[in-house]
Amino acid sequence: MKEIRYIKAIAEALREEMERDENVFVVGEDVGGGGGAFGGTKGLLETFGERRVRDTPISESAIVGIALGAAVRGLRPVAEIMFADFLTVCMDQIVNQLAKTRYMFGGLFDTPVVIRTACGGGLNAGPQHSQCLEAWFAHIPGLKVVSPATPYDVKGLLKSAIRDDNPVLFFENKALYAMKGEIPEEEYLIPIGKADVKRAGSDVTVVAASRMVHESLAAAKTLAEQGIDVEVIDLRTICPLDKETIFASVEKTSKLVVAHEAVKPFGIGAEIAAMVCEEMIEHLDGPVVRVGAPFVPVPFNLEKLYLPNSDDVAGAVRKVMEY
Amino acid sequence: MKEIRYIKAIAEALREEMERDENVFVVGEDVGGGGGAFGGTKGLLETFGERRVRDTPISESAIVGIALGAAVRGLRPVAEIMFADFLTVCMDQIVNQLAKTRYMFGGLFDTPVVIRTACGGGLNAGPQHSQCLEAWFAHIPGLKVVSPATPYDVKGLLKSAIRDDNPVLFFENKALYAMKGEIPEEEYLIPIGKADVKRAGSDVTVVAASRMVHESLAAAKTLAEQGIDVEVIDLRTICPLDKETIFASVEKTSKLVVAHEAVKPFGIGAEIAAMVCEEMIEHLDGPVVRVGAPFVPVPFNLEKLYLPNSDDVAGAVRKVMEY
Amino acid sequence: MNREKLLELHYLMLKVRRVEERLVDVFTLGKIPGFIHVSIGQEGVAAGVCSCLGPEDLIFTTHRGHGQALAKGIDLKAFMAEIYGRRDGCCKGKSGSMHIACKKSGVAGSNGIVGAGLPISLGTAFASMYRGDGKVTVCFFGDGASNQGTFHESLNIAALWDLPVIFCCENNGWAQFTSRKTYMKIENIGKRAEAYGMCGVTVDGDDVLKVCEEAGRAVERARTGGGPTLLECKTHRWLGHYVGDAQKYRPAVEVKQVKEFDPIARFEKFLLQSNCVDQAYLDGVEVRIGSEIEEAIAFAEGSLLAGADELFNDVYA
Amino acid sequence: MNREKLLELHYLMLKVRRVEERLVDVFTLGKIPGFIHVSIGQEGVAAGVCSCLGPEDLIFTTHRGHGQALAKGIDLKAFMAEIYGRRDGCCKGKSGSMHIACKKSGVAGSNGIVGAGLPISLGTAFASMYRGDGKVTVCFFGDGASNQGTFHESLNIAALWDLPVIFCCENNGWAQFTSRKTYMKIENIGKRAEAYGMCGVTVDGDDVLKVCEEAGRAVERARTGGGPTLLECKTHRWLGHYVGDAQKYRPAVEVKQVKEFDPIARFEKFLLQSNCVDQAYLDGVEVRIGSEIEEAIAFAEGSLLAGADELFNDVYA
Ligand SMILES: Cc1ncc(C[n+]2csc(CCOP(=O)(O)OP(=O)(O)O)c2C)c(N)n1
Ligand SMILES: Cc1ncc(C[n+]2csc(CCOP(=O)(O)OP(=O)(O)O)c2C)c(N)n1
Ligand SMILES: [Mg+2]
Ligand SMILES: [Mg+2]
Repeated sequence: MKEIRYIKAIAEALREEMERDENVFVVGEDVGGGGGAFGGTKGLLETFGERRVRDTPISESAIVGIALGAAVRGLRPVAEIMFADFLTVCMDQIVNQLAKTRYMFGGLFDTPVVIRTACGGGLNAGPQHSQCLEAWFAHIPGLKVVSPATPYDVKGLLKSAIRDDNPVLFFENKALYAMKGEIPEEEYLIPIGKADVKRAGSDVTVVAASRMVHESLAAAKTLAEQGIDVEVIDLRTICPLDKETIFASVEKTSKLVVAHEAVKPFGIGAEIAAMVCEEMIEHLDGPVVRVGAPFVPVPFNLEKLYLPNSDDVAGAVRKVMEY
Repeated sequence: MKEIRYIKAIAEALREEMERDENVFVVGEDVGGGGGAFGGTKGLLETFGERRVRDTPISESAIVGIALGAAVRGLRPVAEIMFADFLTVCMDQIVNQLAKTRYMFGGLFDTPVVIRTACGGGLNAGPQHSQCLEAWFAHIPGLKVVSPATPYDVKGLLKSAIRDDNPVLFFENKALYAMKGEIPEEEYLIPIGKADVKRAGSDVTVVAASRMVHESLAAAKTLAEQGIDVEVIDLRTICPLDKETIFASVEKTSKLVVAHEAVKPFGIGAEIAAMVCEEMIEHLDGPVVRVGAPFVPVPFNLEKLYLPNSDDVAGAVRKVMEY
Repeated sequence: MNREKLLELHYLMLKVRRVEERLVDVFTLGKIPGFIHVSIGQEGVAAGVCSCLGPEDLIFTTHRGHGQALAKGIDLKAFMAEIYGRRDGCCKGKSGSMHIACKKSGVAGSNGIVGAGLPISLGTAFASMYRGDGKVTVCFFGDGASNQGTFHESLNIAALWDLPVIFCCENNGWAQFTSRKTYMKIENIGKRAEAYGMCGVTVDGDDVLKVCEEAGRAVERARTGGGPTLLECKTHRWLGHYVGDAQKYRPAVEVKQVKEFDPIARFEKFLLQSNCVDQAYLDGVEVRIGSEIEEAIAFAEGSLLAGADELFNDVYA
Repeated sequence: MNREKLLELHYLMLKVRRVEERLVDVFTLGKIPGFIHVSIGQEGVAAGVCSCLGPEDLIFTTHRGHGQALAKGIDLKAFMAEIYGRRDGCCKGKSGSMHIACKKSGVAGSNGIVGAGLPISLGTAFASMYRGDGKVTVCFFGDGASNQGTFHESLNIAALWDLPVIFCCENNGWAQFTSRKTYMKIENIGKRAEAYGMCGVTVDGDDVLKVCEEAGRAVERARTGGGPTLLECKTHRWLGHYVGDAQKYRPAVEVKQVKEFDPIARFEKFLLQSNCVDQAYLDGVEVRIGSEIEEAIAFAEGSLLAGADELFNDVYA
């Protein structure tokens, strides 16, 4: 094992996959000499050259188009869209082109494209550089949506994403880039579509994604001292959702809290709550409480107040326990 | 009262508001000489001239930008984006600019912009001309999302949308354009944010939007013959949701079905189900069943199989009744 | 140009014309779901450009893309079955008129979103460069599409990276119900190439020989590492935006006059006058194409509709 | 140009420089949340252009927009408090450095999305035309932004509608960590105007007099119904993309050399040599600006942080 930062784990995954498969290349703004806005592609240009590490103009629609066209020809592009907020300038290419190419052409083409992007708050970067928009993409058939919470997960999932023949929206979290964690020296993969029980518990299930996994683990720790035994499930993949793991846990605990950083209304928590209420309400004892950001744009100066945290998770857990 | 088609009701609303307020203008592709792709702006150019009826190039980002900039200066633009699928090419202008202008600038500007667009299937128009993407916009603070189901509603709501000082995404439904319905001769408004009980009933609540309101009413008719008394709530507005009306109905019936045309996962039905399960699960007797399209792109040739219909609603109602 | 090539150009144009005329018929009879856009009057562009490409080269087509796909050599039966939405269609019936693709003939995809093909064409061209395999990509689009942001982003990158791609603008003077002066101030879209340091050409798109000549140069340039070309072909849309559009917004005199530009009539006159062919030959081609089409229609109409089993296929790998 | 105007230009440039130098200080001390982008070295553009505008005219600024807002006359205290994220900021502290707006001084909004201001500027300009009120809009953007699709869509429509808008490209040769040859083949962005039938000009942005002259012409053109202008001002980014960026990607020699283009030093030399001012005058301006800034910083630091009561304000009307 070795200790490594989340952002470094990304760079390692990219390097390993580029070494393994000549068809893998990276494309995006500042991915070359700049090494990526956050350092995810650091060192790749030096090793792999301009052929496989492509700096682009500020033209996000074109970046996604390049990735899709190259994938149709059998390459395996990893595109970087600097901030998840900027996905808004290339939604057509993602949603109407990339996501639908396989289906609308009757399965003619594989579309192994990964779009890496940085979501979330924590840098006081304001309303146009802090959003969590994963729910949008999970609503679009043809896309997979991945959202890793730890250095170990981000490396293993990114490698799997690159090997997947479907488009994968890969949501990294800015607040986690500097986080350190252990990973094996040897190669490993983590399957897309499987959630991970990050803490086993028997009283209440907390399903969380990305940064909120850590907030939920912190809340679980506090609550343990108060005699509440929380099971924390890290979704890892938002689409397809791992129903099996979630349902098994709720069968056990009968209590459910869902936690994400995006605004609560119409977020991913709604789908998880609805799924449980639709398919296994008889196992539920009490309400499903959702933790998410308030329904306002991310304020530059009030980010601390805005971001959901471990206190919010603990509060939600207490609420379902008191029912 | 007079009988009028849905599309004609739209044209009437636009005409009345343009007559009432010199600041109202329409802008979009083919809105002038063409009268709009579906006829919503028919005749406006002849009456109001090029100053207030602005044909644009195929540049959707610019269309939304024009609307926002004009609104900041006190005008009241009504922009037309031909198909809701094309909102993907102007998401940044809608989500990062229009929706956030008020908040991020500390309330400096009003942003009275209406974006009219046509959603839904029914024309075999295929995967890039048939989507229902309302859930995306309901996830974005700062926007209102309206989705009228009848000629009466579409006229009254469009007039209210134009008078609203917030951005309103106004989702018309292609399959309803030709539908006829009664409206008063005199002027009327319908408030944004209020749902409408389209059929009172005591056994089960069906919350539906847009075209699915009619499918739900048809299902209710069939079910009535079988002794099941369905209450059909037309959401009318998707954001802000009218909790009060929904909750009151569920308190009465204890049974809930939600129906929309968009794909089921991460759709608006998830939010409604989650809201009920979060805030009033003690009133629920059985699962909340959602009716929505299957999780696939809208297939050109299999649209009939794809589109949710009254049988699906009836099936869902039976399911919750059997619990 | 050798005789064989001349005859190919003629055959391709006529085939496109006759296929689309029949499509108008059967669509009007209600046999085809959805809506279709035909390119009648614009055949010179598709034929002239695609005749310069090999089967390994790729094209991206538009909502008005029947002619482009046919000229690139898509199988007529599979094409027809696709437009009918049948199982034997080249995309299993799921794409319809607006989203046709075919791997074998190099039709990399038609698009219902105006301007959306251009960014994707960068990617296939980039793959050619990545692999050094010499394949050329042509991306067709309309004059209206040249005002979308994607046009700008794509041309800039193609020029910057010297990509083997040709952006072929089929300028028919109309974007749906709106004519040029409503959407653009300048006359020639070809001129826009200069903004990117790219080669730009404007040509009479109803003169198939001219189109072929300029397309040939552009393909040669792309194939030999000389970079991209913006090739504007000025042509005329004879009919409405979609089949059924009564064109009330369009001056009646224009609707009449456009037929004078008929690329096929012009070319047949040339073929006859230059003694390249005689009338009997032309009549023979008509017959041949006619029977190809009827065969394809019979094939399409005989092909099964897809069923529920297909609904969930091909969403994910 | 009269003396008053010359002194105004000098004052504006120096004020922008000194404000941003101080911002770098206080940011480095950790007093400002988020990140900030400064325009040190580029002051000639903001000053030259904004000095041609009246308070009723509007500007859209960029992520690197402090100078533009200041030159347009935004109140320094409210500006400073905003960057500090305080209640007395011009946007109640919610916008920060990247999203500043001020109604009174005509700052219609800064933008964190590259290229996103251009479409919005069409709207304010359209409103001027709609009302016939003669207000001119200037939209600032960077060289990198000129490769976004919005640039293309916006310039096309502005030209088409003869809108009273000026697109001012602050070309500092860099887009974040990437230099021109990585994102564009041509030399002059001003040339792109031709693709729209618009007037395009390229000027030395470090020569404030030249900027002022060309901006003046463009404003006059817009004001009198002559339509839009693309005004490219070539300038230099002295520091990193954001404060704290070590610029490892940039040749050290370039980092050194850019200071030779200093628009302020150049202009001061001109003012002295033409006997327009003496050194004592310049020293006096320094003092005056210095105290304005310290006052503003004291104001900002004395202003309260917003609290939970503000979180839900101004989402909806
Ligand atoms: C992004 C987008 N906007 C609008 C449309 C609707 N639309 C379809 S075709 C068309 C006109 C296209 O004009 P042009 O590019 O000149 O092609 P033509 O139809 O003349 O072949 C429009 C506006 C669309 N499909 N996609
Ligand atoms: C759509 C979008 N893509 C990328 C970014 C990240 N970004 C912020 S500034 C910048 C460089 C902009 O370059 P330029 O337009 O030349 O302005 P400058 O920073 O040089 O003033 C980039 C890539 C962004 N904010 N928005
Ligand atoms: Mg056209
Ligand atoms: Mg720059």
